[in-house]
Amino acid sequence: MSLLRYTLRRFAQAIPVLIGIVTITFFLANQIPGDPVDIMLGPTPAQEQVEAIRARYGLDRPIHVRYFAYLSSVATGDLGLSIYYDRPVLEMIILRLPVTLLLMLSAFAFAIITAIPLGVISAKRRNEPADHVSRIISLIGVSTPSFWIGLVLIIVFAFYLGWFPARGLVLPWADPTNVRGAATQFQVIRQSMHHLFLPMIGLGTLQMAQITRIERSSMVDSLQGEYVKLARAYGVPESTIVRKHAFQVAQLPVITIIGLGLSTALGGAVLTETVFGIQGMGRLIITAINNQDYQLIMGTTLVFGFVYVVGVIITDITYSYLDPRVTYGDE
Amino acid sequence: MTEVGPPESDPEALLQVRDLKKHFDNESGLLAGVQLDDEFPYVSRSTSDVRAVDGVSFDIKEGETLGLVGESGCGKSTLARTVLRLLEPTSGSVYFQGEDLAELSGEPLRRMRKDMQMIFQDPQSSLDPRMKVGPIVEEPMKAHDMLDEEGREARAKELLEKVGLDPQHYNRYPHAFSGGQRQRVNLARALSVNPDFIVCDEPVSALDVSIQAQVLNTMEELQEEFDLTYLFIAHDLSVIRHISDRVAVMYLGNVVELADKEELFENPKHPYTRALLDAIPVPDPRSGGRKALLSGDVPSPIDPPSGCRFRTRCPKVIQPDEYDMTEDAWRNVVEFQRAVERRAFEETDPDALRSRYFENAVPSGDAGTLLDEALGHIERDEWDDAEQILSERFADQSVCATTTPAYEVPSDLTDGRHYSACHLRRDEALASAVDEPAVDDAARPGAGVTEADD
Amino acid sequence: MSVNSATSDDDTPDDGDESGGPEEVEARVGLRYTLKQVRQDTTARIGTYIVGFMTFVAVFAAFDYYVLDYAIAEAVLYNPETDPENVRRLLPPVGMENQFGQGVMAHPLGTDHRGRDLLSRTIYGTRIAMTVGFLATAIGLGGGTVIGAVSGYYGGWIDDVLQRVTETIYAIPFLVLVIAFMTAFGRNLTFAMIGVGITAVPVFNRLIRSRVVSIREEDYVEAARAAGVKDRNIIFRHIIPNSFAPVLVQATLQVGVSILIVAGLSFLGFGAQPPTPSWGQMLSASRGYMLPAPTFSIFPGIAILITVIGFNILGDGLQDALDPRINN
Amino acid sequence: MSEPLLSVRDLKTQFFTEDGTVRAVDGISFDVHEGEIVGLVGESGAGKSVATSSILRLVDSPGEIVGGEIEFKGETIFGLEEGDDGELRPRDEMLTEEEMRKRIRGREIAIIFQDPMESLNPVFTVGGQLREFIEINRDLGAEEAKEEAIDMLREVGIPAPESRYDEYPHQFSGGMRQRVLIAMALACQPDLIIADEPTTALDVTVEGEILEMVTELQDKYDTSFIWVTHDMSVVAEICDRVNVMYLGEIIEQAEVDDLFHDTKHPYTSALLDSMPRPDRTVDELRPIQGVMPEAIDPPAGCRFHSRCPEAREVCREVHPEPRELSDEGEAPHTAACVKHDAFGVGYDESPPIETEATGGFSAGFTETGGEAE
Repeated sequence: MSLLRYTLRRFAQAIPVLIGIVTITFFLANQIPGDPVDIMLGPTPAQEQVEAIRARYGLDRPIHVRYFAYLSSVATGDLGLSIYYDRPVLEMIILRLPVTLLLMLSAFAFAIITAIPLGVISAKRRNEPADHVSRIISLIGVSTPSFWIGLVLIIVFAFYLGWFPARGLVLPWADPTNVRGAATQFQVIRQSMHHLFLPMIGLGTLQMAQITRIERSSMVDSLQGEYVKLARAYGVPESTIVRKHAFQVAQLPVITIIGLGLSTALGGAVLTETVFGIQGMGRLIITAINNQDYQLIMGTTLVFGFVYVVGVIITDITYSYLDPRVTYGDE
Repeated sequence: MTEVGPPESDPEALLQVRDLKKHFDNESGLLAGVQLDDEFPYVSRSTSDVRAVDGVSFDIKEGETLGLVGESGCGKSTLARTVLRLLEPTSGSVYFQGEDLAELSGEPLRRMRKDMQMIFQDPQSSLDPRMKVGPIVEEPMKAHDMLDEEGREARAKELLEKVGLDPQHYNRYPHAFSGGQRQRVNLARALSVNPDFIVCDEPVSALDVSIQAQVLNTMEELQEEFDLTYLFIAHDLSVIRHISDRVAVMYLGNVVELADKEELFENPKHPYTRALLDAIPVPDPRSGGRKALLSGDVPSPIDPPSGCRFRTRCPKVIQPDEYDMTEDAWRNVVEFQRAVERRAFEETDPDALRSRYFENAVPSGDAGTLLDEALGHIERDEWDDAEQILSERFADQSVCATTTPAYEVPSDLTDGRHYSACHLRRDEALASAVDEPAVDDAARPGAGVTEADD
Repeated sequence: MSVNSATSDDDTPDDGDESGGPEEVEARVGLRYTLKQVRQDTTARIGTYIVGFMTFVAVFAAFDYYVLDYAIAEAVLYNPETDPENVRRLLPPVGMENQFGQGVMAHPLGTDHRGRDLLSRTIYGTRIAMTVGFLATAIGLGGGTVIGAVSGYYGGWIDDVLQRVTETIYAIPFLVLVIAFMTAFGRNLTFAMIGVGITAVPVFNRLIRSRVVSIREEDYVEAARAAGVKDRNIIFRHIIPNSFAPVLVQATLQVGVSILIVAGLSFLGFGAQPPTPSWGQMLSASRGYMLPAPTFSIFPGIAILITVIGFNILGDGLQDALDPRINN
Repeated sequence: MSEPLLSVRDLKTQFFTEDGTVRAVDGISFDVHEGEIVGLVGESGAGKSVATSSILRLVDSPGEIVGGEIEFKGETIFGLEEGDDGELRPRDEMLTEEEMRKRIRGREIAIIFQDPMESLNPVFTVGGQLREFIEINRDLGAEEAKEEAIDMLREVGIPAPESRYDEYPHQFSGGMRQRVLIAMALACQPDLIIADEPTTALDVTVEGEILEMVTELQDKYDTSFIWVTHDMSVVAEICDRVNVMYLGEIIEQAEVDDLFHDTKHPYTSALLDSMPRPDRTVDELRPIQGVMPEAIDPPAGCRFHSRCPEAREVCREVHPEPRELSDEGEAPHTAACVKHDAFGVGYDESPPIETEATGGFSAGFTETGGEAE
């Protein structure tokens, strides 16, 4: 089977999961005590006003009717109206999603770029000082709450050293005229990176630590492989063995961990956005919850799930690309 | 329907296996294997079943050892597990003490297990590392409510001694024992419920030679003492020759030959048995080494060859009746056909190929014309066409491809019966179970039904 | 690495264990063995000390709170105004100085924005974190074990359905799921705990199911089946005991993860509600005072760090200590 | 006889473990001449594999070569001398790690491992792996190396080598992978190939094909082999000379025919007697009693005395070094057993040991179990 068909098949397999997410979020959202309409209209609304609003948002229908209606509208890409913002949910998400994706991507980039060398060195120099240092870093990394790292980074780098801004984010593709202190696109990008740096480390540290740990143990296993012994016996230089023979096999579990780490990182994004005052998906869902905005809660949760599913499919495809033993016909 | 197995039937036998089949579904899941077709009914389930055991019949008499030998992947371990009903057979029957195990399940089946036990290949993994040796040996007794606690302990200790261990090791964990000793614990466990029948799945192949001999000797002594019946599976013909009374040879899910030990080893009547025997190394530098080795790989059990399964590698495939080639010319055609199938050469020039493959004898007449056609295809680099002509017009026309062989032949050396699944024996056969040409396996009504049930 | 695997890795696997020296006659599995291995493994020991210390602190805090001096504790923790002496907001730790004043012995780590003692609150935070960590893990372990074991042992459509469901739960990011869950059912510590427990279900389900599936294929399970041992006995005597080690390791690590998630929830305002002293909520409160009183943000964070490190070290140590590849 | 290609003298390799020092290889000496297949045979734990990895100086930690000399074509692969302070140190002419890698491994001495399933890297194509080794060890460019690789694959009997060159190891059967490993060894054109149980994991028919192919190619390239195996039948079929190892020592060394038909060490004969035969029915096997003791604490005296049917009291005390036992003009045949007159330690007068080995089968096992107590 070709890569394309494999990809389509993986997406097809993800459909039940996505339906499951819709179901879970729908029923959780409907379980929420109180009524959004009450919040909207204050404590003593006029009865007909309430009914009009309820009809407008479809809240007057029985729950199972609303469930299937929601399911079918989701299938057509319609996520409903946000009561709080009074705009289509999809519009809000399109506005906020790029921010979170940018944060996630930079965090993973940071995590992967630092973790792989750390893990490889650690495995190669097992039980030597370099290994101990790397292991302690990763141990602290997996044990520290990401929002606290954010707080400490702000205290040190923003307040004391003043190197980076403490709050907000500038999108690199923003129009220079809308960005204070930037005249050209290049300056916008620089500002963006400047803003991104601390949140990236705050969110990426946990991933970095996890990837380092798995990279190390995976490399240790791979370096003990029979094929490494064979390469040594054929005079392959040790550096080539580490870079090529042992390395590629060792990346397979690493990819799996990156895929699983997406879930933690998406949750972490909610915290990081809160700490750094970034208006992304994380803040959106908190706002939605605080205002009991049903449609927005469901929409954002669904998109979080969707991003995770897409991420996992991407890692699966990467895996199948790296490991010839995965045939596209199998799962 | 053809009985694909030895046509013998001994109602006195302890165990009777009849046309036993075990197919594994290659894919799993709700929609696995569903394919869209162009024609009605548009959806079909592909049969990617692995035919691990495909129509095996044999008897085991009380007190004897039946050796079952074959190369890795021939289905012997699956057969063992299916006979013991650890796997559910796809079809066929296993009669043990008058009951068809294939029909049993649940509690009645569990109770039957008291009389049939199994010894596994890997002495490392066949003992629970968490349990002490004593409780391991007692576990089957407990499962069948034998004796009381004290009685079981006493019996476990007695058995440990019987198999050559110190009864004081009752309280030790398996990891404190060597491989050979662990295999003895396995023996003690199997014996604890006083079974009649034990299936031994490669019990000594993980052991060093010197330890192998110790365990084999113990097994023989125990057989005598407890009047045991063994189904002994091994890939090592030397071990089989040592321990068996009768021997069955398996190839690709079928038993191809079954005879008394001496008869089988000294007077093999199937080319595969012959090849296997020739391939065994002899621990003697003066023996002159091995001869006439097989070429090619074992075909896939998903789509095994029609007729005789060994025909794609057999050095003695029978010439189709429609041709009248000399024996040499036919052998050359067969060799050439296999070479084309494996794409074993790159040469495309017909003359060069002729001199390489048909040096001593060239087929004439119809066969010659077909060969010319095939060579022509090769010259034009149309390998698939050449392969098609050669297999469809030659290989697939042989009786070996059209009819599934099953013959009983006279035993020359012993009184026992001799079964051989080879058409070369059709003239000397005492009886045969071949009464209709084997249709394409997949199209068999029986096979279709069972797959649909999965 | 054992002696034998070093000398004979070329050979048949039969006598890999002949090195089982004279004294090693006990099982290489089980609780007693685990304890022994932990004693021998340095990292596992350090982890045990940290976890033990934190547990002690948590228990002691509870003891103190309920038994010793309810009134004082109440004052220090919740309501400083009852004791005007103590209303000194945002004091730094002893020996330091900030714009609000100088550190005093009475408040070794300083005070918070309402003048409550940081040390006391941090210690009380331990109690909440540990309780929630253990209980959430227990919920996850319980749910995951049942689902994983049923799924793994029976297979077929039961397996398919259960796995799809847990997959779906896993697909919603933990924190988002718990927040949605708490919004639906109630914003308090109990639901935080249950929510975090639910997110741990897929983790244990996955682990237990894969253990069950692999152990089910082990020869000794097949041997037990061949001997006619009942299914139930196979599960209880062979499968569950042999899954012990990896589950113990995962559970240890999961306590740490749960503590982190609950801290995050409290930070967002979804965990313990003020004035209950939880670490996450303290950090959340500290955000307004990062510039004038940074130490307010530091100590609760360090408490989380040390506790979670303790569980992680213990988990890693257990993993090494119980790894069959090292000990076999 | 000409200068040997490889000469191993008194080689000792030990593993330093928590439980003590394992003397995995304990003073073995043997030669390999040009064009010869020399067998190294023994049971699990005899130290065969450690011996071969010592030759390439690829012993993994915590193992270490602690003594002896390995000479290959006049170069010192391993050799110690006493320094000024009495400490042993590597001799000056001993090859450095760098020289071992660049000049010896692969280029002069190649190795074939036992497990064809694990030895090939699963994520690279078979051809790519073969080509890399050829490039490194024969100084060929990528293109030439690829051609050479394809030729070699054809040589070892892999059908359609051009297309299989780009396939991955999992697409090959076990026998085919073992052929690839053999192609790797031969393609580097070394003078010596160490084959470490290369056919143990294979079916007899496949083993037969591979042994036949190796014999042919060995004639063609005139490469020397060290063939490590536990299988006496393979030894009989392929080897010219044989070294029998027991517990870290070589206890008998002879030409293959002499070893089988003029056996001089009780262990060798016991090993031969314990095997079931494919060519005739043996009524009762005569196993060797007990199990091989630990290399961490080998028995005093002759290491085989605890299992030897011919053991006498003297065997407990005297540790025999291998001695030349062949007559004048015969091929050399050494064995380390004091029952031969050449040792002159009073074997004949010594009383037989009342060993477990003589006391029936069950006692033999309880004894070995007891040892572990």
